[in-house]
Amino acid sequence: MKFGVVVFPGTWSDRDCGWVVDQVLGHELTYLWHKDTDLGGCDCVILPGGFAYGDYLRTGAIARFAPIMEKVGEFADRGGLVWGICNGFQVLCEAGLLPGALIRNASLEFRCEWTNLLVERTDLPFTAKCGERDVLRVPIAHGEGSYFADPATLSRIEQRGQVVFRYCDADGRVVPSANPNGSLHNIAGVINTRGNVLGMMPHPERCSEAELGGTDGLKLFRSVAENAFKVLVS
Amino acid sequence: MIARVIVTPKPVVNDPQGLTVKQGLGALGFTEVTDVRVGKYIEVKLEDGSEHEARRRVEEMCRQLLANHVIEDFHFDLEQEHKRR
Amino acid sequence: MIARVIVTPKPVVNDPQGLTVKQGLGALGFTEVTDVRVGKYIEVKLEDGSEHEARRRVEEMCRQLLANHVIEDFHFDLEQEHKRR
Amino acid sequence: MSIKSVDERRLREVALTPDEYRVIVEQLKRAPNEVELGMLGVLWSEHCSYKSSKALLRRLPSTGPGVVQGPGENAGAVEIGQGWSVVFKIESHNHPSAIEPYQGAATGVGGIIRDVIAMGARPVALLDSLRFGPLPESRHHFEGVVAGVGGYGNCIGIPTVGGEVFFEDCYASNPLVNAMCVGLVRTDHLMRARAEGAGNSLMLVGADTGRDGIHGASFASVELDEKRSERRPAVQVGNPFLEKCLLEACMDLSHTDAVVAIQDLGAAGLTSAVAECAGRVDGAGARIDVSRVPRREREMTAYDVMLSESQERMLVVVRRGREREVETIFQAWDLTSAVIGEVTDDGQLTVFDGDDQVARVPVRLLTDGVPMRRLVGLPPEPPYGLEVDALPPLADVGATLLRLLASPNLASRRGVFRRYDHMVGDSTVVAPGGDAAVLRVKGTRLGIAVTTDGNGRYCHLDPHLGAQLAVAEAARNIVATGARPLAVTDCLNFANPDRPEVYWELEEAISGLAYACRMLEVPVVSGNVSLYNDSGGESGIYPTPVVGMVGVMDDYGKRLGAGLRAEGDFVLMIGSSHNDLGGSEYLKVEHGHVAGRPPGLDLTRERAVHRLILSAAQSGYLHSAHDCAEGGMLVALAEACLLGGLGVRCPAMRPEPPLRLDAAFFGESSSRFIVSVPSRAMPEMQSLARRHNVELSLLGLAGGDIIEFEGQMKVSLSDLRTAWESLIT
Ligand SMILES: Nc1ncnc2c1ncn2[C@@H]1O[C@H](COP(=O)(O)OP(=O)(O)O)[C@@H](O)[C@H]1O
Ligand SMILES: [Mg+2]
Repeated sequence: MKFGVVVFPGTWSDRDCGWVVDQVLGHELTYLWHKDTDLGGCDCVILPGGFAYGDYLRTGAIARFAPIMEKVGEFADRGGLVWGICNGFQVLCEAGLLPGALIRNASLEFRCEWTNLLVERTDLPFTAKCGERDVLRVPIAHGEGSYFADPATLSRIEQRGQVVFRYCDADGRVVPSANPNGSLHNIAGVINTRGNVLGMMPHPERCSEAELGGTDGLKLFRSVAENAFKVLVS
Repeated sequence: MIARVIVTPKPVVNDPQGLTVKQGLGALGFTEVTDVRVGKYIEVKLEDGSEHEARRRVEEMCRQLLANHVIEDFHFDLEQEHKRR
Repeated sequence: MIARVIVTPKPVVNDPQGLTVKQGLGALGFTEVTDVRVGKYIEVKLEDGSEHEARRRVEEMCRQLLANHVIEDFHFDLEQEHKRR
Repeated sequence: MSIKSVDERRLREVALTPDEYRVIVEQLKRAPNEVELGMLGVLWSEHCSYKSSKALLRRLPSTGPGVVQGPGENAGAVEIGQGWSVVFKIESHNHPSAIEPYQGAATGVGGIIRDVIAMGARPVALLDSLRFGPLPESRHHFEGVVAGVGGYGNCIGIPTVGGEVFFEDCYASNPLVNAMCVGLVRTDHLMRARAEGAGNSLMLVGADTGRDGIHGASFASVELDEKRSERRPAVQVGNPFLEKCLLEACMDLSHTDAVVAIQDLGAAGLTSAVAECAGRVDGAGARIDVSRVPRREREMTAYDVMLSESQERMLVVVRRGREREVETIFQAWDLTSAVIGEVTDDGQLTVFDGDDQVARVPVRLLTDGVPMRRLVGLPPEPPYGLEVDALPPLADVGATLLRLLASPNLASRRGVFRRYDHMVGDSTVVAPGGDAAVLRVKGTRLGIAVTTDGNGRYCHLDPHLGAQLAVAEAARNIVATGARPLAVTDCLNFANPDRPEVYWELEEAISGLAYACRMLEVPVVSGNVSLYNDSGGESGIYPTPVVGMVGVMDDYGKRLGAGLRAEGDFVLMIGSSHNDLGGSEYLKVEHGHVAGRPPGLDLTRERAVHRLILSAAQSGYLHSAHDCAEGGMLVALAEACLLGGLGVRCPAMRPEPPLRLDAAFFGESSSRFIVSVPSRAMPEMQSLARRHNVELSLLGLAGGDIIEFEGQMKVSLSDLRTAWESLIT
């Protein structure tokens, strides 16, 4: 299994994701430079966290036009696994690979803290190692992570089960007090209809080792590493 | 040529910033304020050319980059030479 | 009454956002763009009243809250009723 | 040439005194031209030259076994083992933050990061030490500064893992914003910003140059006056995105041998960067051409370019002929780079604007020519004393605790540090919220602990002792995590030293720092001085030396947190309590006084306590450790409970006379820790304490969800938490 981690100018979770892939999971890793025009034969592309192009204007707005993104789009169209984390999620929404948009946190503040995520889909290559309605402890770190979609889109993605993670309390209850940013329906992560492009605001790479306070994020990395074939053969 | 682009959050989108500004103004005693929306103002200077063409190009810039149609509306003015209002 | 306030970085002040957007537009092929400045657009709705008074109040709002006069300039229009340009 | 030939107003503008001007004329054997005058003005400013404090700073110990770079470079460096060194420095950005809190704080963070990059190190952590006037009046400043620190640090992707926030009247017009950056480098890759090798090229990289902050450095050295607004353009807007690219490009650069040195551009911009780089090499000079400097604005003069303080720029000394390689690296990050001159061996800084020579000044005159100022210190009237015996007895322990926890100086800082990305880098193994933060050094078991500390109130009451207490407190925070204190960086924030009582405070504080650093064997490897913090005609700030400290542990698996961990653990107090109510938060909050003598400090005992904690941590006897600081024992205990989510049940506190009950609960005696110990380790812990000759007393047993001292107080954790989190809006 080979992971490709995209590096835009201003990306900073690249090394953290790389560290988990390479040092914790022991899988093959390649960094994909934003100016590159091929994906180096990787099986899963990670768009990591950061402030690509400073997140100026809007998060992800400029990054989506980077040369590498054209290849990421083609790869996604062929069914390849694309995983946007934090800024990566924002880029995927801007690029139209995922529905909706991420707007300023309701608090208007950047938030870096632990959250609980209710896992609503376990039939995906990204979540296959999670149990039904698992609650994962995963940190967030963003100022613009409030998920928005217009009412029609929102009800469509809900109907189709495209919401993969929702902010919840420690007992798995999806309540307003567990929502750190004002996301509609407490949405923390969504998948495309085909099931191969995932975007999520929380940072699983920050909780993939016990010394960092938790290992729930590793479940997602493991899921991908061991289940990628499911999508590729579909 | 100068384009003055205004990008505003769509009415259906929450505008926490607008709300906060409104509260801030209220706290300062500006109680006559009934609503505030906060958007972006983008001033784009262009090499001179036909206005028609410029309009087409700026429209394109807005669609592609300056505004996100999921959450934002935009409109703009063009002016031949730079003079501040 | 509606005030449309535009807040821009002062001309001498560094505008990293404008710079980056300019480069972004350039990369998209909008090479005719010679400069970009990014500011804020704030729409303030007010209870109706005299235009003169409203002007004075909005000016005051800008000074006190809406613009940071250390690094920003502002100007605004007033309109009696809300109609979009 | 007489002094009359130069307009006095012009001299004031460049912040030079007539005497200093005379020295310049003598040394140059001619009158300086405009550009030269501007260059000398900024470099001879207090901010750049340390002309009022340099003599005193020599008292600080700066060498020690691990020190690989002491003061004099962009940042200090200390070896931590396995080929790694930690590089760090603290710096103030008080004046800019007073004017524009967000951008002032943001560019302060940006500036200190570049100091660490210049050493070839990768920045891995930021800390911010902040002081404001009281809330709610200072909320605007407080919010703006916190947003600015986060705005820069979050965007550039360096975790902000620690700091402090204090509110006190004396900072109302003079908020303090000190930022510290910590980096890691392989010791054999450590760089020094020395302009070696005549003929080597000088390249300017990063942002274009605008008219930003011209005379910012001299501005930082004068009292903020009523005419602030006239100087407002001195505020700069930071571009953390550009600095992130600059950072990565410099990291790429430090892996090639095309580069001799990297120097950041900070205060006094190009003038200072070139002069400092050349000044570090005997006989070196430089020739630069300002027409080759990429500009952001049109019609900039040589004067503007030499004095511009535009952010996010670096000067790179490149081996002759290797310029292309450097350019290529910067191009990859879409950054401009330009060859602007070369290193010479004539000891002169010569500036051209195209073909015209516009300045030529000996490098030594710029960097070392300023006459040191000899100021006099006179002790002020001693602050009025405290009659401890006259204080009314403690009425309601629980209610007092709740008020203290809710007071702005003791309330939880979660509302601050959750606005900072403190996790990026996947290295933060002890997060902010307790004492020091701990970062692991990836690829090893090494952990580094980092903290900033300083109590202006103590220093106001007794600067010598107060400064010692700052060092001791920082060391305690390091030790509480299980790390050994390694070295210090200090930021000296003072009022106008031309006032004899302020200069006296400065002298006393520096002596106190020096003494404590010697006693605790923590050399001072870098630092910064910020004077003239007294705008608005008030008496100015309390003397506020801030101590940034770094510690190391060999195995971060043995790190300790501050929070209680297990039900049934013994909760112990290490060290002994005295009637130390002087300068305490209790005295201020409950009795409205800032008075008395700060807590006594015996550094030999302090060391013994550290050794005990470290050896207990090493042996695995401890489940948690937290030092007692502001608010005293009961506040520390409450924090340990709240951080761990566990209560504690204690027998009544019956202090032995003459120890008072209020002092036992809320006194701020030094050299104390609250630790929790699993019952099986108690016998070992007790014998260890005896061996180190340190007092150990049992406070109670961990468990439940209340804090109780039998018959004296009983408060639920949830009530305590509500009070403690009062600052979170
Ligand atoms: N400005 C700040 N930025 C980041 N962290 C902070 C800040 N202020 C306080 N903290 C963190 O909050 C915790 C408590 O701070 P403080 O009460 O000053 O600790 P101590 O008394 O142990 O020095 C520490 O972990 C500290 O690093
Ligand atoms: Mg502490």
